[in-house]
Amino acid sequence: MDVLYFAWVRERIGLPRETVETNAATVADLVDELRAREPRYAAAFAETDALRVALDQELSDFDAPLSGVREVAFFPPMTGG
Amino acid sequence: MDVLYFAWVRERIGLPRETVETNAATVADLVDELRAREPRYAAAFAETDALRVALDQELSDFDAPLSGVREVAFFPPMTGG
Amino acid sequence: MRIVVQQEPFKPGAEMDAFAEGAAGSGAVVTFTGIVRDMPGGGLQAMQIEHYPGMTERSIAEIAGQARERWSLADVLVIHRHGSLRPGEQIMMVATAAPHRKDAFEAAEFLMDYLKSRAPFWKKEVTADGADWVAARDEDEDALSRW
Amino acid sequence: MRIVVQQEPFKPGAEMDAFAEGAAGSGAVVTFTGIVRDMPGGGLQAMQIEHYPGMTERSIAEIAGQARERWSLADVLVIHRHGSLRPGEQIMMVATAAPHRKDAFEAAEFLMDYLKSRAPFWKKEVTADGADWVAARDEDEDALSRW
Repeated sequence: MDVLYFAWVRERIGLPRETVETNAATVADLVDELRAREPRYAAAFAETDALRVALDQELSDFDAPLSGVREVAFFPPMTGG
Repeated sequence: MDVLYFAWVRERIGLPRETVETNAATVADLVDELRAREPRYAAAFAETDALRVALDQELSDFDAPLSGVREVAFFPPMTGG
Repeated sequence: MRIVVQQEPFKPGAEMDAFAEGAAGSGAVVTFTGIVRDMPGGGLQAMQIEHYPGMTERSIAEIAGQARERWSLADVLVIHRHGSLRPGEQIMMVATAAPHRKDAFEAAEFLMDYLKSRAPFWKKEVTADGADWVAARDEDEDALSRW
Repeated sequence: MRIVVQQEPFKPGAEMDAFAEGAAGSGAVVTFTGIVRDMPGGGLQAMQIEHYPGMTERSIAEIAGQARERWSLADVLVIHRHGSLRPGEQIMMVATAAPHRKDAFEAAEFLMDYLKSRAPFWKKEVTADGADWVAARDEDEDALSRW
């Protein structure tokens, strides 16, 4: 599964994307796995309230199942316009 | 006093402006005087609900006093923009 | 603040660029451009716009002044034409510049609502069958009640 | 409908003229242009805009599609830049064309509210003291509730 990071999530983790092997059932499970990896992940995912997630380029939420999903992206609230 | 007419009021009366000698106290009194003149005035002022009046280039109403007023204009509701 | 009442055509894009340039540092620029629409089914030969010289400029200045009191605006532009216009020609344009988009949008809508019903312009549609004054719409009068 | 996501500058006036030309017969054209504002007191060196290629275009197309379902629109244009911008440069532009002004205004505001909070763009302000990500404003999130 491709996992993408944007804005300060990307900066804290130190990379824009990576391929992750996971059996996580939901986004929240994936976040728990990532948090457990290294302090920089724990720092990036410290407050999931401050984060948004997109599954295959559609905004989703942390309870969403990951089955069939190919691309997960984590980022802070958008500030476009 | 200068009296101005716009849009279909001007067309019904047949002129864009004229000087009127009057002692009318209010706009309504002036309208009564004009109506009494000729059928074309009576036609233009048949329904004052469908008319607007400006005194010295400020929107006003038919009850307004005319003392000190130099320019009275009658016209239908505006359709700018 | 710039208020223009003229018979001549104007160039909306060029006006917008000049306006935005003058309001540099504003963050948000909103424009509204009104264009002569053909009638349903076609056949509009001209849209004739009559106005009340003197009162027109004065009432637009007053409306624009109210907008500047009510919203935080860097600048306001109003251009309104009169005379005989063909379908597809620009009738008028409003532009607002503000630090924030909400002010720019609301002020532009306010200006349009007032220009529609309070500035002394009257439109007449000319077709092969004759000419008719455009009737004021209750909807336009009602739009004022929100401000 | 035209959606452009690019790093290059664009010319708002020329874009507006081309858009209005293409939507001839519409009656009402509304544009919003967002410009990089300097910070209060000055000192902004650059505004860096990051985005999520692919999702950006897709989410804007979806937002624009929703606007077209909801309002009677002749056309919609959205241009949004990314990369490093200086104060005074255009960030983005939205244009709507409609038979009536209410539709054009509401659709433009709706598009802006969604672009602010739902299209995947993130802004970072660069000053002599360093760089900070712009925080999302509650106000922008709240603006969505009216639609």
